[in-house]
Amino acid sequence: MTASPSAGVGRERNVSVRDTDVVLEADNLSTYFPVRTGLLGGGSGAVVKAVDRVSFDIRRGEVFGLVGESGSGKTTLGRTLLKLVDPTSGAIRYLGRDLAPLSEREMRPLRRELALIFQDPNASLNPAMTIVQGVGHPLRIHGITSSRAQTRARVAEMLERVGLSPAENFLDKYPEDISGGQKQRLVIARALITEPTFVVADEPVAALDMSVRAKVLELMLDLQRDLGLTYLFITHDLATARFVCDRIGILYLGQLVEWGRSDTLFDDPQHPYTRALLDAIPLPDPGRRDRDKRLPRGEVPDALHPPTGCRFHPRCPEAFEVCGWQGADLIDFLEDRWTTVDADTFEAESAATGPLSGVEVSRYAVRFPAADASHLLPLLRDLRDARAGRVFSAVDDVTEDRGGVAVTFRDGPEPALQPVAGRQVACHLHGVVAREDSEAIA
Amino acid sequence: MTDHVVANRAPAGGPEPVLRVRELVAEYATPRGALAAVDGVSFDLHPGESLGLVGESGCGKSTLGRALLQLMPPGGAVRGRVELGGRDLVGASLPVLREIRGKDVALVFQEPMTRLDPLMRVSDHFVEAIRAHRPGTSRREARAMGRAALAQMGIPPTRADNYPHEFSGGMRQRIMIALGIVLRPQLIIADEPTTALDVIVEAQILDILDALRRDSSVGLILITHNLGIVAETCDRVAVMYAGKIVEIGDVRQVFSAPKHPYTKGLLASTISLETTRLHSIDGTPPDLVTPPPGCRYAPRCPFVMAHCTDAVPLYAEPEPGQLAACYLYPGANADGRATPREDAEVAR
Amino acid sequence: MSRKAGPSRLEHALRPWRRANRMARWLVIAGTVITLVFAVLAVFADQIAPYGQDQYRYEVAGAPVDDDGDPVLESIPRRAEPGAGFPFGTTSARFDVFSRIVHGARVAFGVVVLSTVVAMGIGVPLGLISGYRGGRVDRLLVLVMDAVYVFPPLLLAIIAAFVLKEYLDPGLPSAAVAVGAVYIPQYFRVIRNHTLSVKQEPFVEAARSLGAPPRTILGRYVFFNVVQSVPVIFTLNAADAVLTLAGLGFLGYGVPYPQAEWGLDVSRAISDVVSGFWWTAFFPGLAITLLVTGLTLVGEGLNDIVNPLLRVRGYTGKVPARKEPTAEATRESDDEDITDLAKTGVV
Amino acid sequence: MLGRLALAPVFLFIILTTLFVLLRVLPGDPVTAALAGRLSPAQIEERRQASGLDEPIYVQYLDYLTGVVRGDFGNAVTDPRAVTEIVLDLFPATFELTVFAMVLAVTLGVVLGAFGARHRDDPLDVGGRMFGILVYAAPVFWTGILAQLVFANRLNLLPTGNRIGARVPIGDLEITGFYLVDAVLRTNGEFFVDALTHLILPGITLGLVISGVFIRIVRVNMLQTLRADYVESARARGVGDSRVLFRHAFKNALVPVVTIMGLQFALLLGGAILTETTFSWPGLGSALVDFLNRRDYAAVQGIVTFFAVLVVIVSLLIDFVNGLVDPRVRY
Repeated sequence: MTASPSAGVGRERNVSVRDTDVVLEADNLSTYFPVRTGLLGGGSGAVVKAVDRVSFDIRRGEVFGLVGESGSGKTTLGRTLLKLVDPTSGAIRYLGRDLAPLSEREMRPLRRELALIFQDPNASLNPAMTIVQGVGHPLRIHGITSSRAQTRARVAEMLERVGLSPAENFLDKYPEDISGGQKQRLVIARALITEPTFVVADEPVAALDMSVRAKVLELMLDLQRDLGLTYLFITHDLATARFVCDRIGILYLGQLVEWGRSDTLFDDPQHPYTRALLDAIPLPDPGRRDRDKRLPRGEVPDALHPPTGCRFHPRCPEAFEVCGWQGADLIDFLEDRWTTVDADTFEAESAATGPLSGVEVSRYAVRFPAADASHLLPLLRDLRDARAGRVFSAVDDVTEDRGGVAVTFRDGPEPALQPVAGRQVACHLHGVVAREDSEAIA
Repeated sequence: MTDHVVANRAPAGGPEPVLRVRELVAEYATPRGALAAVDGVSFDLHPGESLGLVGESGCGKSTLGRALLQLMPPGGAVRGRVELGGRDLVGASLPVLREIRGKDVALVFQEPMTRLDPLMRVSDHFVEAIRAHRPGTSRREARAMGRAALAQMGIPPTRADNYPHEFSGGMRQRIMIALGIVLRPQLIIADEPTTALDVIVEAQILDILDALRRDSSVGLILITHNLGIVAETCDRVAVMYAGKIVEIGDVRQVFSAPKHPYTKGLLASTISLETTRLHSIDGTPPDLVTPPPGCRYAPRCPFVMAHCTDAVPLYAEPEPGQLAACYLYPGANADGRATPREDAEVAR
Repeated sequence: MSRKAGPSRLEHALRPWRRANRMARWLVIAGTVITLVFAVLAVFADQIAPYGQDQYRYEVAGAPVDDDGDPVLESIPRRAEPGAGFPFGTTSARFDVFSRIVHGARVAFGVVVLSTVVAMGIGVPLGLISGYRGGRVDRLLVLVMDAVYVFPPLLLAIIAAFVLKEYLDPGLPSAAVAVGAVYIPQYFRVIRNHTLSVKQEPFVEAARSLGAPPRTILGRYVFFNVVQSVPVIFTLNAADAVLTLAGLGFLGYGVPYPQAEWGLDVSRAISDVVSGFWWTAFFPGLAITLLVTGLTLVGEGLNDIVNPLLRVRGYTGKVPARKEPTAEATRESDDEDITDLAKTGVV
Repeated sequence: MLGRLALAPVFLFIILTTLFVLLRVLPGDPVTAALAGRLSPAQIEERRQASGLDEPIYVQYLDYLTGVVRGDFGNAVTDPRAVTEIVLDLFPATFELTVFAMVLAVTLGVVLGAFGARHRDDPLDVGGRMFGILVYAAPVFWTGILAQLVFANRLNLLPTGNRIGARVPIGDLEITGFYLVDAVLRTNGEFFVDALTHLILPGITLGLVISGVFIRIVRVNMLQTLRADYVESARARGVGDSRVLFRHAFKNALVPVVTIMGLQFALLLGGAILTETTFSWPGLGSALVDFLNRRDYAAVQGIVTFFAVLVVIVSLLIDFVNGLVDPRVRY
């Protein structure tokens, strides 16, 4: 009855940090997961490149945002930076010291300085521990307190600090007794009780209700200021990222596609993917509902078989000749086309291609072995000449081939990050720059 | 008797509403007693109109979606009136409900990943749904209808015979919508249809829903916690709090000039690209087994007055077509009329 | 810790019980009552049973004394029908059936307890470690345990009993070890699968991120959350173990005669049945049935409580958290409950 | 559960090795065990050499493994027949009993389990559950004896033991060894009735016990699928109740149920030891007990090995069936 909306909290930005004051640096960092298919653990050799040659740095006192959709590898990257997942290659320099080669045992004392805040507060607290046990556990692990009374006092102090007051009411409860917002405060309290330097916050407010989100963000920012923390803020929500982060990196399928200061990025995005993400955000303003949105088609592809060239090219509304078109893109084009034509056209065209499951698809070619060449050949040539889809920009030739029809494609290199208007962008639209470390095409 | 609560505010001479909901109550049995997740909800929906039902977790919005179709889980009960095309669904027999479900009203859920039977081809889902309502349809015909509906949703006809696990989340949600519209229902109820999806796919699905509504005379009830989605897709919005609709009105009106303090708080706490200051609402929603007396938002409300806890406020109409159940506006306790239940509370 | 801690923790432990539905509680209560009756028989067998398990004569007050000054003992009648004095009748060897049932309870409980110690002592730690560590050791252990698991418990117990004969004298301990060996894979499987799923809970990763060493994680984060499935497997396996022991006894591989064991008593009564003396076989079999029923009721009830299959949906509805699938998260975690124990080999 | 085709050989190898250690290495050599005291030491030594028992243990192990691959399960010590022959002689009896019991158990399990799940906690569900618990809890030898007492001794309705009465000249009539099949092939009504009456008591007794387990797993799995999201969705599309129940809930519950039923079937094919003993049913189970009592480890090892092979084959079949039902498990 006495409550009132909390006073609005503004965001003071720490943009004055010196470039040299780097807390954490990822240098060409990769995390690959082998795909297990064998019975006794033998792999097929296939890997999911969850994080693929990513480099950036995080400066003292800033909030660095990692933004991406599911499957972008943002969570894995966050875990890798904390060595909760072992990197496949590259370096993680924390205050100049490379963490990558350290063993789990060697990492353990460092975990006092490196903290992780989780997305789902309901699952990240041990249901079998009381709050004082759970939040106080890091103190015991690192031998910061030596007696139960001392731990209890420290936990109580921390609970007050995160707004769980009076602490005495919470200490002996179990996590299931309190609300989601309160649980997230507990998670924050547990992460910060060892007074860390660097904190990875993985979607810390995604599971919370809108009316609580602001409170938790506010708390995180207050604590950052008071304790001098550096955050890596992982989120899929660009609106939150814009408010919270000083600098932002946009991840797509394990790679950074654009990164720089958040105001630069949001005011004038330079990568089509960043632009798409911004366009897609539903705005709480009915007056702007008819704005022009350029949505990419389809969804994030399977990370096991990422597209060649620029990984965004199959969905990109602006992709052109050099973006890395490949055989599979033509199949996607045909399937897409068939959702728009009438049933008779579909029947006719699918009869001409033969069953798509039998089509031989590779990096530079597609072959329709069961095709009716007399129909498919002119069809594909017409589509190419009409530039019916962006994929045709890279089609080299459409020929009859061993009784079927083959389509060949031109090469397209993987784009490298390049400086554009005050940030780094990996996109050929700004000039074709190939990654030097591009993998040999299989 | 309660019609004045929502009254038919549509312009005179407007079409009959597709759906007329009156004093709907949906309760669950819990070990601690009955929990009314939806507690006296009334609204109308007109053909071709889309209504956003917005609220935070636990406010009863999902239960409301299910209660409209009498799809409560075991231990749940529904009271009140849900009139669809003049027919009351509350207490309707199972065969009647079965006929309506899927044919007249389609329900699209969140979590598309688990909504399709993993052992059945996608095309068979269509055959099943179509033949449940039109027993005479041949398999061939039903499959063709399914393929057309899928194509409309951007699923290639070549994939109609695949199994659900061969599709991504976004595609499965498209399939669910295709299944919903294949019989041309008058009403689609979409319960957080994009919550489990990425932002770009979410925008794609919202485009689809929007296009559907524009193209036909189908009504849409979009249940969501995201105000942005409502602003993008809906004509009217109903804001739910603790089992009740606290404010309902035209989307532009409500978003530009919210009347109920909860709506104001909710809009202020929404983080958008323009956000420069954070706002939040203090306190937590009430326990619905023992709800607070009077206005349920009173314990959290910054504008609370002494009499707010006396009786449940009625709807006031501070602006034409915009109703708010709040004592700040004249009419919330107008002419002293109250439901018997409220009388009892006042007497106490 | 604090004074409040004790009661609050007890209250926490009892919470699932309070949330359970009436049916589940009823199952547990009914089962517990039955089981407790047998437990009392087992513990106070000497006080409750009117005669010893292989006693065939008894002292009568005021009986004449023989040359040595000992009273002359009266023989227990042979094949007496159930009635006063011998409520369940007597056997052809002049044993009191009721007394043998009471003493048999002691054997049954002894074997159940001892075999559980064996099975849990090996199965639970192996399951925990195998599930938590994963890798090659895990895969090998799973294969081996599965290989044992697909055998009928009775056949395994017989083989174990035979092998044990070379090393141990027949009797309660060897029967218990034979029965216990059978249930190792069951504990292993359930604990391992549960460990696998708990391991993927964010709170376990949280513990790692806090710098907890594996021992602490396994002990304080994983074990305490896995341990809740132990009572369910324990009671269901105990029920099965009673049947296995009876089966062993029936075939003559359990405890040696004349020790009182229900399965053995039934087998020795087969010829009685043919000649019309039904009680010598009927009561021991009934005892088995009742005890197994009691334990199963407790097990099923507990399972309903621990894994409620019908949670009220709707009012707990919350926005599901977005999860990013990583290769780690896509690995198998077959989260089975009692279906895991759903086979019977005691036939 | 055992999963994956490629795992089967590994799995079999582990079982066989375990068996070899348990039955061959631990108890010592089988000839001495079975015949010590009955034959002179010289004769025993002769028999040992004949059986290859004087070879080093690893050679015996390899012989054993290669024998299994060739379908040779070794030789019994106390029986002139090879184990493979014994198995072939006795398997039909066991198979006939198993099929009869399984049909009964599956029917009861599916009907009572599915019904119970659909009408959870109704009196009939509680009744079905209690029935399941009771039939499982009653030891099979005890119910068997009681059944014999009532139906054979008191009511004189059914025979007490064996597969066939003395009046049927089985030597002349046998073709496949499966008596009911043979009776049909011979179109011999008397033979058929006689074989069936012998089968009824052991079959029902065994079937009841197993049905207890089936009721439980069908019920639990149906409860799970009945609250599945796709079931709710189907209802929301107006799909009929029985279709939702059978086409969606039951079919999805079937995958784990088939696995367990298949495993149970395999277990029984190895011999329902107690049932066969109780009813003097001349199958693998009672033979196993006989050989154990004669300390004929060689025969026991052979029969159990046969059983292990059977389990692996059946579990492969289960995987195959599950693959047919569930498109997600395709290899």
